[in-house]
Amino acid sequence: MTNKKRIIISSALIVLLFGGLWVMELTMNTASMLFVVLKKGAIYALLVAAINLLQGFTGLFSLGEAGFMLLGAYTFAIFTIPVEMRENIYQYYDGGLVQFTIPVWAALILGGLVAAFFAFLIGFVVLKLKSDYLAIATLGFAEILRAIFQWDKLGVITNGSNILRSFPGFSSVLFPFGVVGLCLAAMMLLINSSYGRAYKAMRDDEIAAEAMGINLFKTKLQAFVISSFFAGIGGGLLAMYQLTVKASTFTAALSDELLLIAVIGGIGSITGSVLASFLYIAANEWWLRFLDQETFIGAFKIPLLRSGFRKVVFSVIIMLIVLFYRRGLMGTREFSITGIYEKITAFIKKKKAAKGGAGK
Amino acid sequence: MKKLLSLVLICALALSFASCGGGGKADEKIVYIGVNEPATGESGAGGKQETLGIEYANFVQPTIDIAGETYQVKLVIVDNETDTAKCPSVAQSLVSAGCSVVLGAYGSALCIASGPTFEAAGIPCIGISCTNPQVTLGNSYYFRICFLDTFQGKVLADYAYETLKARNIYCLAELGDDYSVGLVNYFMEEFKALGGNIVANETYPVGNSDYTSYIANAAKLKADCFFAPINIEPAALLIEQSNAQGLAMPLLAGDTWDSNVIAEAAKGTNLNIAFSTFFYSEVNDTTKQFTEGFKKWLKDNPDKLTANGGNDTVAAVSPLGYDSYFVALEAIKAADSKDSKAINDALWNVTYSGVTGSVAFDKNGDVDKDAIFMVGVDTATGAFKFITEQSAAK
Amino acid sequence: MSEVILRLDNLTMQFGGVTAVDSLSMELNEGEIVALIGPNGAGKTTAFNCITGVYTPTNGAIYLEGRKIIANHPKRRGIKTFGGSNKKFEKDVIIRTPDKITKLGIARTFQNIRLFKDETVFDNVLVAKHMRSRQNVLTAMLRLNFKEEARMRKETKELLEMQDLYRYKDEIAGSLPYGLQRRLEIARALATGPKVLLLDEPAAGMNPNETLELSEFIRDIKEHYGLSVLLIEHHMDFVNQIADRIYVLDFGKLIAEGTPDEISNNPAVIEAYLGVDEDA
Amino acid sequence: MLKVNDLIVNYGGIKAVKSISFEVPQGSVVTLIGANGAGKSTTLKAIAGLIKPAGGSIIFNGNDITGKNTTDIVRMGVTLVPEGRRIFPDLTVLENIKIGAYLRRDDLKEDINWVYSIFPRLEERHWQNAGTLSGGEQQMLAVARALMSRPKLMMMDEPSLGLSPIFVKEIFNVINTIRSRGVTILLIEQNAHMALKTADFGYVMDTGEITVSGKGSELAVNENVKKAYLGG
Amino acid sequence: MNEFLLMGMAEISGGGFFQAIAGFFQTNLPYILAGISVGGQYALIAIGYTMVYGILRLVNFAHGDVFMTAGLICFYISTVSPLIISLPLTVLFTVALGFTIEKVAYKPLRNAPRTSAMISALGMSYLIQNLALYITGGLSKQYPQIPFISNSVTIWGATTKMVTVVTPILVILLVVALVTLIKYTKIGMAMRSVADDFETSRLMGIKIDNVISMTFIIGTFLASIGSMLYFTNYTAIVPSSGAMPGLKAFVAAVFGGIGSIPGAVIGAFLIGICENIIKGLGWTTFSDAFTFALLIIVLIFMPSGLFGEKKTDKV
Repeated sequence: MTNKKRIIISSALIVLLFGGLWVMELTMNTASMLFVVLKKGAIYALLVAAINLLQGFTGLFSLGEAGFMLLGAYTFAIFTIPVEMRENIYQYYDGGLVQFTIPVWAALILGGLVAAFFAFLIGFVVLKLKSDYLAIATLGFAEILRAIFQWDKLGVITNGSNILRSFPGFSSVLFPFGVVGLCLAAMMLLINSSYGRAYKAMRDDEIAAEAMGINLFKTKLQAFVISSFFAGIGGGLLAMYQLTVKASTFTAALSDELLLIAVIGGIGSITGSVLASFLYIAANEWWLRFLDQETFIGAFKIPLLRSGFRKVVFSVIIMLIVLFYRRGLMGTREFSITGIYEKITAFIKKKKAAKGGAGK
Repeated sequence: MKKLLSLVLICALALSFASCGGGGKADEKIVYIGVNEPATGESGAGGKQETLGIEYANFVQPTIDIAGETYQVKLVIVDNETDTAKCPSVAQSLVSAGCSVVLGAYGSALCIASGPTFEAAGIPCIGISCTNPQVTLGNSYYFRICFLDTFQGKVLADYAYETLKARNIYCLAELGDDYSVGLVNYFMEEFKALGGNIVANETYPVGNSDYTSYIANAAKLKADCFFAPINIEPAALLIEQSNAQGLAMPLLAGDTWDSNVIAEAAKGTNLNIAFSTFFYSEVNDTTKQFTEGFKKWLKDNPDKLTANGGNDTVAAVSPLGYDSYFVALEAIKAADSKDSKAINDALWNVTYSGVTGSVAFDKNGDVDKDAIFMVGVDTATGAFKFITEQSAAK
Repeated sequence: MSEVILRLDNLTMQFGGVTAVDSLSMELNEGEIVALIGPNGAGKTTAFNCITGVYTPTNGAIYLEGRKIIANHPKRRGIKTFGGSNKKFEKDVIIRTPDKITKLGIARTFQNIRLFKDETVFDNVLVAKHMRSRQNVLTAMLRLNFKEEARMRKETKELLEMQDLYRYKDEIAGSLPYGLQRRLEIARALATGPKVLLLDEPAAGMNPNETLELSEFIRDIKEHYGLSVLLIEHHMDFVNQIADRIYVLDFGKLIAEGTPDEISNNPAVIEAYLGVDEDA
Repeated sequence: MLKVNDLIVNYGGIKAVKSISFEVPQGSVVTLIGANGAGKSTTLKAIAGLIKPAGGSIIFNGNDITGKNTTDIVRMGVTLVPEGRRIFPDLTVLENIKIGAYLRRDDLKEDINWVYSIFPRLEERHWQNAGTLSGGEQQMLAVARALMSRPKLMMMDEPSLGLSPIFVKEIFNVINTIRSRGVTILLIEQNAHMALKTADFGYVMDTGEITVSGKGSELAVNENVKKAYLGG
Repeated sequence: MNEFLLMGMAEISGGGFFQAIAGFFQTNLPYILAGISVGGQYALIAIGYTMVYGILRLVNFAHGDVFMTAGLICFYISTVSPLIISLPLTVLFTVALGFTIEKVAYKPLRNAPRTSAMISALGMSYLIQNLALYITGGLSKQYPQIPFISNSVTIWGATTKMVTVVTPILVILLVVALVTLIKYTKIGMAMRSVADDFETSRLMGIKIDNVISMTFIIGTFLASIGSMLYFTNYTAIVPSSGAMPGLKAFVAAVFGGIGSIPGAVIGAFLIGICENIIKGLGWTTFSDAFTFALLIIVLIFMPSGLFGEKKTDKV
């Protein structure tokens, strides 16, 4: 398939996707859980892809994603809470220090930048560590960040440990899809660029990569900063979705959860991450909720079903994937519509040829 | 195999896209009432007890007449895991289930986190034991049937100053918990205004289990009262460790402590515990009647008894939950519709006299309850004992 | 032979108490193929690792085209341990990471092939072009400098065609037969645009035929790219075929140097290789 | 005693051993010599059960031990002194010796004295951490450790590797001593002269195949062998 | 909130040196006691981490959760049987759990990349926590009172539980026993050799899997003892009870030098005491953060910890 054709098909699909979403929003009941899945799934897709950029493409085992999300979310919230609401929200801190707002898009990007800046500082310190030590150190940094944001001495900026709210959110599912789409596209482009190849080389064999003239430290730092940038934007989007931000929710468990989703999707596949995110959110928030409800069929109470069962089922699924299905849904392959198109056309051609042959 | 699995999953996703167009249950003779409560996490115990009150109310009054027809009232109970990050999705699942009105939640932070979702969907919420003023402030869909922390803080400060004769108070709150941070804050304001002294105001992180250093701090700073309006689970640990360390000063707390978990923990200790609460069962006939009925219902349902912590002690949040259910029914009756919007409009004018006092909402959606019970624990038997009824008027 | 391109001056490498390379001095002239031989554990690979910056030598210096590229002084350790600084020693100390060395024009292969096993043949070579690519993250991500990318791809294609590897370009490197993997590793090293090529046991595990092919191949690329080659090898047949000069290491020390003929008849070498023969 | 038939071993995707056959008779010293990467170590590892062979069979004392696990093979009386000594540096010398007899439950005193009699130097240092020994002493220790399992067949992988000439001589003396106590030895060496002088029988391996074989003394003067090492 | 510090300082500046020390000690005794107590409990968990890491190079994230499960097991058993039976049974079941986890979650991944095993450990931790959540129904469980160690005792003016006194003694006894086991028994020797070198250990006839199982058994045994002490102090068990102590114990193991048992114990005591003193100084927000800051400093400046051995990696 030619490049031109590929671009045409891809852009047509993107238009179709957004058009479809738009129509869905106009015609369907927006209170449906479907829209929760679409919104939250899109945001998780970005977050999981960001973690996969490190884990899957650069070979850096980081458990500090939650810390960067926290930075993004807080930056977004702090700079977008309407000035008139501040007196109320920063009630213990005389309305806080920041007394202006910036546009939503700027706050999102700023959130990404702040996360990237901190990633630069942290990466400078910890990126020389190897695999599991790196994981623990990044986890530690995320916990330290969380403690700093809860510190009441910084309350005039962060509102201490108290909740931040009343900042703008989004109502249409098109917004997160747009932002996440852009970010994912950027990530895909990066991975397929010269830098992406350098990342993968480093993941496969550090010593050989170094012999190819790739500066390990610089390149790792770069990947770490970029991943954190996207995590920051993801954090900002998550804040917009949740409409409240609180430091205590950005725990190590959140990083673990994201990492496990990346494993489900396949370490080293961005589309796998996206697919797994939507599936995870859909199952977790919607399809499998029934597992948590005590259910009766007639007088018969279905055994096991009660609060918490959903999570047990989930963790068992995750363990099964980790143990027996180590490559996840997608392995390291990427799912591409053009690829499928090619396969289908090839298949049709084959059929035709076969038919033609039989006809003769 | 792998491809097949992926394909199946994708199909499932696509199918559910298609299937969720409608969701119209308009013809059914059912009114759905959402219960947004924590069943797990730090506030799990309290959330469950609150839910029990609602379930009992639903057991007492399972139907309602709207426009001359009898409707079944069904509860949609969800667990928000005491996690503000989970609240929006959980709230949305209630919206998606078609709830006309939502009850809950137990903690103020959870209400604040869920509020915007319900506001956006136009579904009224009746807060049950969320005492922080921020819950209803600026949200025209959030109501509440309990007193506020500003009031509770004042009452507690008065009690500490006048009754306990405390002058130096040590305060402990949970980091990031709007309820305990807020209540400590209001308490400190009032207590300072009375001329008392706050020796320290500390916070502990969520999930903390070691309180010995806070207890030691209070002792070192020579406080004469330990004020800790914290959640039930940490409170149980605090009581246990205070006892082990031989804490000499009284422990003072807010409404969350009205739970059998606290009573259990305090049983057999040498502590002097007092807290403020919404309800005391021996006040009048209504309360006595409720207590009897509720206890019987608990005993008839072993599951419920387990959820209540294994015994039949009535926590204040249970009658409060019970009342919230009836307030919701009143509003539906007044609106004569199961439409959320109409119910919301009707709620502003609802008046109802329940087991925890009378309910009438002001312009913020708050009630003007003017009485608080101060209750202590009889450490020998592990039972609650009534101390006094404080009112704002004082 | 013309000018010295790579020179080791008193190179010493100690690990703990063990001296793996002991005051090694050697030279590689431009356009020459030189072999470094010696028994197992003689310190050949360690010397390679010092040249390429994987290890920081304990003492000595390495010159590329007369320019000092790596240097260390044993006294520096004292400074590092006890603090302070001593200009006299610090001035002479030059430490470079492997990527810097590669940039300076020394490329290498590894004893146990280190290809990027999960990537395609094409990408394996293309990644070596990254080092000299003139794009930054942003332009690379947004494809602003597509000419540069196209150039890199073109050069890679040319290189692969030259090595007769282009027909495997979409294969996964790890799935290639062993001989091809060796060739690919050399091609990848060439893609970094080196002046000096270091080959660590390129003929290991090859049969005589393959070995013959390999020596042809190395000579070809040397001519074509104007390289100087330093190689480690055990296969004496191979070394004798290909090397202009041979250095022999034993216990980290240089015990002999000379042409293949000289070396074959050197008693010290026979002793190191075949063992001391008391009766002889 | 040991019979290897058409052994094929794949190692890291490479055919390291391509169908080799050889025999080690009871009480003899047999050596496998050959260049690096010829597949000698792989052969020994396959016999010891550390690597599963891809084909062929290994018969020890009439029992098929192909693909059995190492513990069982060791219990049958086969032991391997691995390449590069591989002593346990954090254990003391005595512990290293004792662990050689890990599978035995009887009294070790006699055996310990026996190995001390062969390696008196080890007795002097029995309390030291093995990591502090010199290379030669470590090699002694590795041999002593292997002897403690009372092996019937002892395989040695390049025992002279990286040792000074004096120690090399000592090692070969030890090999002779051990053999005189009735232990059969399969030896891998690059130090061909010494190995062939000691061995009753020798095989020359090249890129996974056995190219030449013969009596040790014959091979030592064989021009082909010389060629394989020093070329033309 | 520096008044705490100032008080201590004021006492130091007044009076003689020894008096000042004694004074400081006296005012801060409750923190130090709490620190010693919790430090000893961390130590018992840390040994499990350090031993597993020493042999498998795996951070067994599930270890903290096994510790929590030990608490739950004891709670459930003690509702049906007296403590004299339920305590040994707790140890037994916990050990069985540790053994099973290794067989199920780690053994199949022995030849997989290290990150796979680590992800498996994370997944296992997630699974155990969720199972605990499901079984307990999300409510915290009150740990049974163990007689004697639950009693209050007054030391030098500070009142505390008997367990505070018992913990360090018990920890020292157990560590001495463990070190003896590792130093002077055959299985201990095998463990050390497996930690040094897998392949050569196999050549000695050692069954690697058995040794690894043994490591998990010892680790979980100590964790179950630790849980008895810990939950006697902090009586409420929730599914996440094990997470923080687990992480802190791991930090202690790194601090002491991974693979070193005395190192892990000393590290654990240090962390326990420091953490409580920090709380005493009023920096409670940072008491957990401190642990991680310490971890990062150690990892960067002292990667082999206090007692760990330097390992040079080979190219």
